[in-house]
Amino acid sequence: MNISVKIGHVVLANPVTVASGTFGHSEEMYQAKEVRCLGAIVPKTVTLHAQQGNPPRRMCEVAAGMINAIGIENPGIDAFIATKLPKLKKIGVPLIVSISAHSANDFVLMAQKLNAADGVAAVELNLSCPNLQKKVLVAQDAEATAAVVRQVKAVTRYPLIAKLSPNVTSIVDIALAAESAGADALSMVNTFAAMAIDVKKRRSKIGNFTGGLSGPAIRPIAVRMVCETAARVKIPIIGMGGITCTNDALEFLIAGATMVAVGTYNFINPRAPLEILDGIRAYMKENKMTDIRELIGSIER
Amino acid sequence: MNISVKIGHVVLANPVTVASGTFGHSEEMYQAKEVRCLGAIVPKTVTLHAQQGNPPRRMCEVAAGMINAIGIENPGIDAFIATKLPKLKKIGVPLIVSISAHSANDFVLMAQKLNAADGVAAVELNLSCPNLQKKVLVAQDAEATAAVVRQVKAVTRYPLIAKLSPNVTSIVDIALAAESAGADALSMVNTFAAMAIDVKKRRSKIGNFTGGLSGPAIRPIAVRMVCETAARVKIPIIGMGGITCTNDALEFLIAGATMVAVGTYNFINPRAPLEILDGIRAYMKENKMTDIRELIGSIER
Amino acid sequence: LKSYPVAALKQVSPVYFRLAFEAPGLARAVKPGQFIHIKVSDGFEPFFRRPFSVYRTQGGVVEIFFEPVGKGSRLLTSKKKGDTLDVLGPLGKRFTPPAAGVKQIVFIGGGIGAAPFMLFSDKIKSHKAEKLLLYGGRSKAHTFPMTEFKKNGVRVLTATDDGAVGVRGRVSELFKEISLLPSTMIYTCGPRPMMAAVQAFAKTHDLRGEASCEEVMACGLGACLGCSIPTVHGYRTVCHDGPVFGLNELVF
Amino acid sequence: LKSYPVAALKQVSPVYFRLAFEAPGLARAVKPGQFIHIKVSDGFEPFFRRPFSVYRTQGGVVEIFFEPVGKGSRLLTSKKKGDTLDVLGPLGKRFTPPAAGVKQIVFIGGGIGAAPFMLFSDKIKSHKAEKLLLYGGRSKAHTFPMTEFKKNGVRVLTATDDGAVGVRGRVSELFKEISLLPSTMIYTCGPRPMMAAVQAFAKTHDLRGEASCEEVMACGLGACLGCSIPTVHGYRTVCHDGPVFGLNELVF
Ligand SMILES: Cc1cc2nc3c(=O)[nH]c(=O)nc-3n(C[C@H](O)[C@H](O)[C@H](O)COP(=O)(O)OP(=O)(O)OC[C@H]3O[C@@H](n4cnc5c(N)ncnc54)[C@H](O)[C@@H]3O)c2cc1C
Ligand SMILES: Cc1cc2nc3c(=O)[nH]c(=O)nc-3n(C[C@H](O)[C@H](O)[C@H](O)COP(=O)(O)OP(=O)(O)OC[C@H]3O[C@@H](n4cnc5c(N)ncnc54)[C@H](O)[C@@H]3O)c2cc1C
Ligand SMILES: Cc1cc2nc3c(=O)[nH]c(=O)nc-3n(C[C@H](O)[C@H](O)[C@H](O)COP(=O)(O)O)c2cc1C
Ligand SMILES: Cc1cc2nc3c(=O)[nH]c(=O)nc-3n(C[C@H](O)[C@H](O)[C@H](O)COP(=O)(O)O)c2cc1C
Ligand code: FES
Ligand code: FES
Repeated sequence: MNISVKIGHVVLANPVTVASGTFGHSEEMYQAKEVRCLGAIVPKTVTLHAQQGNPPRRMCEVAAGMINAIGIENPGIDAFIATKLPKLKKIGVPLIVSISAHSANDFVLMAQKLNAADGVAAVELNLSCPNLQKKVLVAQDAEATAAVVRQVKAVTRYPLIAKLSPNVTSIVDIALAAESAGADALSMVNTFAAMAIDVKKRRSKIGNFTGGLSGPAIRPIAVRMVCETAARVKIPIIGMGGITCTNDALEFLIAGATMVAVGTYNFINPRAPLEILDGIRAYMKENKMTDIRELIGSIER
Repeated sequence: MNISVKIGHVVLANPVTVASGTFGHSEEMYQAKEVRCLGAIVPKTVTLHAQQGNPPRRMCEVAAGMINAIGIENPGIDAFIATKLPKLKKIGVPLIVSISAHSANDFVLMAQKLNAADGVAAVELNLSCPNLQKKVLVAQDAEATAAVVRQVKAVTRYPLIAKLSPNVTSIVDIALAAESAGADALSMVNTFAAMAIDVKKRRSKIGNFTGGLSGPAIRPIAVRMVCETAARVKIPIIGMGGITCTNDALEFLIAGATMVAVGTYNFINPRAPLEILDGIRAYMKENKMTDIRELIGSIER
Repeated sequence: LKSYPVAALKQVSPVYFRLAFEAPGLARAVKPGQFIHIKVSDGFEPFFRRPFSVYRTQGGVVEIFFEPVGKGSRLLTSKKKGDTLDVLGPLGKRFTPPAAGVKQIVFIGGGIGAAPFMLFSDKIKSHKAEKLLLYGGRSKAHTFPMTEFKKNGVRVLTATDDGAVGVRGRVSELFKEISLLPSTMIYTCGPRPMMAAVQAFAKTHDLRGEASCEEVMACGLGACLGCSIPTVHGYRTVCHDGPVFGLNELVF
Repeated sequence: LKSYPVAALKQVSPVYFRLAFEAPGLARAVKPGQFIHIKVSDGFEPFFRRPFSVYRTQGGVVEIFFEPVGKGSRLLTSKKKGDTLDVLGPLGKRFTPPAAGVKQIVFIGGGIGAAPFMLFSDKIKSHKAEKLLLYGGRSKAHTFPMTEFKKNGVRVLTATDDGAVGVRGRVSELFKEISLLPSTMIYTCGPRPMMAAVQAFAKTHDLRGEASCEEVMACGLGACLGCSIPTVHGYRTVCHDGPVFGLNELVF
């Protein structure tokens, strides 16, 4: 059974990965040999300079999901490369490094730093970052998305993944812009801008006022976006949004995603990615499929 | 305690209503005297001509919500006015008539027919309808929204409510367009474009392929949209999206909605609107509020 | 929309359960073929209510007969005496009572589809017609406990897929076992392919009949228009226009 | 991430429960102050796991001591022998064991916050220091059953808001009852206002101490960075950098 997939020129052993910001490689939970079973891992987004993140409360539970406003707490790209990357490299699983910045220039700078580093399989652009010229995020503007992708693509030596925001009128337009600017793949989707209110205190439950909704609640919207986009782009899609089990992952693959990423549900079942990997194999066997490409995009349209 | 609210020049006794397409005035469940307790009721959207609706399956359950693609099954405005309106009028509760059309002209035609009818308190424009010039819905385009609102406003004798779609990059932009075109109020939000896949059959669970997500799953996004919009427009907002209980309704009111509408949850608890009305009164009493305006938009920003 | 105290839950076969609850008003009001809409959990899992036919009423007690097939129906198997059950109903259109001139009544039920015929046969005990139940089940485990039907004067013919009980094969195997009368009235409930076969059979023999349909339901009240199925008159809601339809109205 | 069989659930006061489950590996591994992360429901209601301190280990049995305050903890009160419990852990940073030279150990606990001190006092039974527990509860119902602490050689002083047990008032009323020593080590766990008072008290008297914090948790593993609280070093995760922090590190 062939379940390997390609992102740009990189071949990954299987289509299961994790969503940025949701995967803790905690020794208590995982042994390196288990993490190595995944197709790739994606650590939390890194920015040019260290960020301390947003004030608490940084998250709350909602129906079938959560809202978070972590604020990309991270040590900055230099510290990441110096101290985190070596440890991640040692696991021996392909590593997709997620980066974000406040300008195309900073994105380019970070991509160059990663060029000089070792042990990176691909770079993911977290485009849910402010767009200095406009009031919307980069990922909410086709031109801004294309500009960042084009400039990073010009310098990076890695396959480039553009991570899209679902907070848009037409995600297909943004996806097409990223594709034509040279993105090798798309990650879809990031969180939905959302909030929850403490009615006793009459204030937001989130320190940052608003946050991002993730988890099973958003899956039907994410699947629709992936399905719509897969029909229009040629590059592979890493599908995510509320995946908790094999069935959920299959929805994305059938809708047209080439890979699937478990996000929020890692917090509830850290073994979900491994269970899903087994589950996909079992489903293919049961349905007499020998190549994952028979599954990808197999929805009856 | 004053809990009456105003939509245009119409005063409604309280801020609780129901969302279009979700309220059955079934004699088994309700007595007219109970329905009369609500601030208003909103029957299912009516179109110019009768529509038979979409092929089954028209809906499915998902985590904390449902997907529907009913396809605005309705008898057409003439039959509505002739046979349904008289019965609805008899209940004695303010009636908000929801209309939709494929062109601004048809919207105007329907508004004129309603002008000639009796027993209408306000008109709601369901703008989640195809926009003939473009590939997006009217509600996804600020100009198209403004155009429809402006033309209907020019003819209608009722307060005009624009019902917005959440499938947009910036709902504030659409809201501002509707407001400046003369809308007296906004209904926010309609359903999120979504889908669910039957992985055994590898096909959509919905006959229409995609449908609209509603229910508690979407509430955090809907509350955020209402909160954002309420800070920017002067006209009242009817907030909806996943309201199931008093607490949920309070979130919308505190975020800035002037009224709240129960949608999907009518299907699970048909008494939810009445319970919420009682609950709002109790909350205000507990918090020593004497006017609903102390509650509306009371969030600490 | 009422809360009723659960009276008893009983497993009556390897796959079937009976759940009884005290609901005198409902017991009085419900007609054969109508259903109730139950909120099976306290939260959103599952999200919709679940529809069940009324199986029987005895005094003020209402009973449903069910098979746990998924999340919702499985939750019902953990109900116990003293719990409460949040119920909407009775809902939907009833089976039309057989006219006085009907000489033969044939119930045709597949699996759990026989449930509404118990209440129906209770209510027409005094009707003089010959009464038959053609019953199809997947296996022995999926056959109804039939003594109660027999007590109601209903002759039961059974077919199972594996032949473990009655004739081997589909319920349609049983059609040839009955001698039809011109006034024969058919009532059927079960899987769609079975009802399609019954429709064809009735057409061939020019018999009148009614069929009770199933569809996933949200409101159960005719409000959402989500449970529509195609009929010769266009789309009709199972919950409000049905679940009982004229056999000829259905489009398979 | 393991499934453990539930051994027993016991209600030990009007508001407190003890839940025991068989988890020999966990029982061996867990250190005082560490917690476990429990999936309380099979579905998404509630969505997150729930963190609980380990109260005690006896042989291969691990116990938590809890108060049902919401949806998640209430679900735990319906667990019974034979059920399984889906548990992550042990997680987080332990209380630092008191150095040999410490002559007095003062546990200061508010409400359910006393739970981790039971395991702690079990583990340092042989330590020669004087041991005290200053305990604050809302009412009689909210006081711990103290005999087990006493068996561990811990002198217990109690304050309740209504004075029903011990002194009337906050736990800080008890500060004046103790004669401090220069080597006194303080360990505290409870509501934030209480811990703020303890921090101030320790500062005044120049005492060392540690505090165990609570925050809503998602992963419990340091992965999501969602449970961060402000400390003098910046934001730190309660689940991974804590829950035990140096008393002086906390910013109230
Ligand atoms: C009018 C009416 C009367 C009914 N009477 C009875 C009865 O007396 N006894 C009984 O056991 N069942 C009855 N049913 C069926 C019962 O409602 C379903 O079995 C139940 O809703 C399944 O819920 P679940 O959560 O257990 O299964 P799910 O997890 O929701 O689904 C399990 C499987 O059942 C299918 N399914 C779910 N709901 C329905 C439905 N409404 N119709 C057809 N297939 C469905 C699903 O597609 C899936 O394959 C009736 C249905 C209707 C519409
Ligand atoms: C490290 C740690 C150890 C703990 N040890 C114990 C213990 O031994 N025994 C025990 O009974 N409880 C303990 N708790 C608290 C326990 O986790 C919460 O009471 C529980 O998660 C509440 O869940 P719920 O679904 O019942 O309540 P919810 O419905 O989630 O909330 C009810 C109320 O409790 C508040 N709340 C919820 N979670 C927390 C939390 N983590 N911290 C503070 N307030 C919260 C909510 O804001 C709300 O006001 C511990 C918490 C932490 C972080
Ligand atoms: C706590 C948390 C932190 C996240 N941090 C990041 C991040 O740093 N970078 C990023 O691109 N996405 C981040 N995300 C978004 C996820 O990667 C994912 O796109 C989203 O949560 C949807 O998937 P899910 O529903 O499976 O979680 C974060 C999500 C959560 C819940
Ligand atoms: C079955 C169904 C039918 C609906 N029909 C309409 C409609 O005809 N017109 C309309 O404007 N909105 C319609 N809606 C959208 C609701 O009015 C409401 O905006 C949306 O469902 C969000 O609220 P909720 O989450 O409380 O349901 C429908 C929703 C559902 C679930
Ligand atoms: S279930 Fe709503 S119309 Fe039938
Ligand atoms: S709960 Fe995730 S970092 Fe603490």
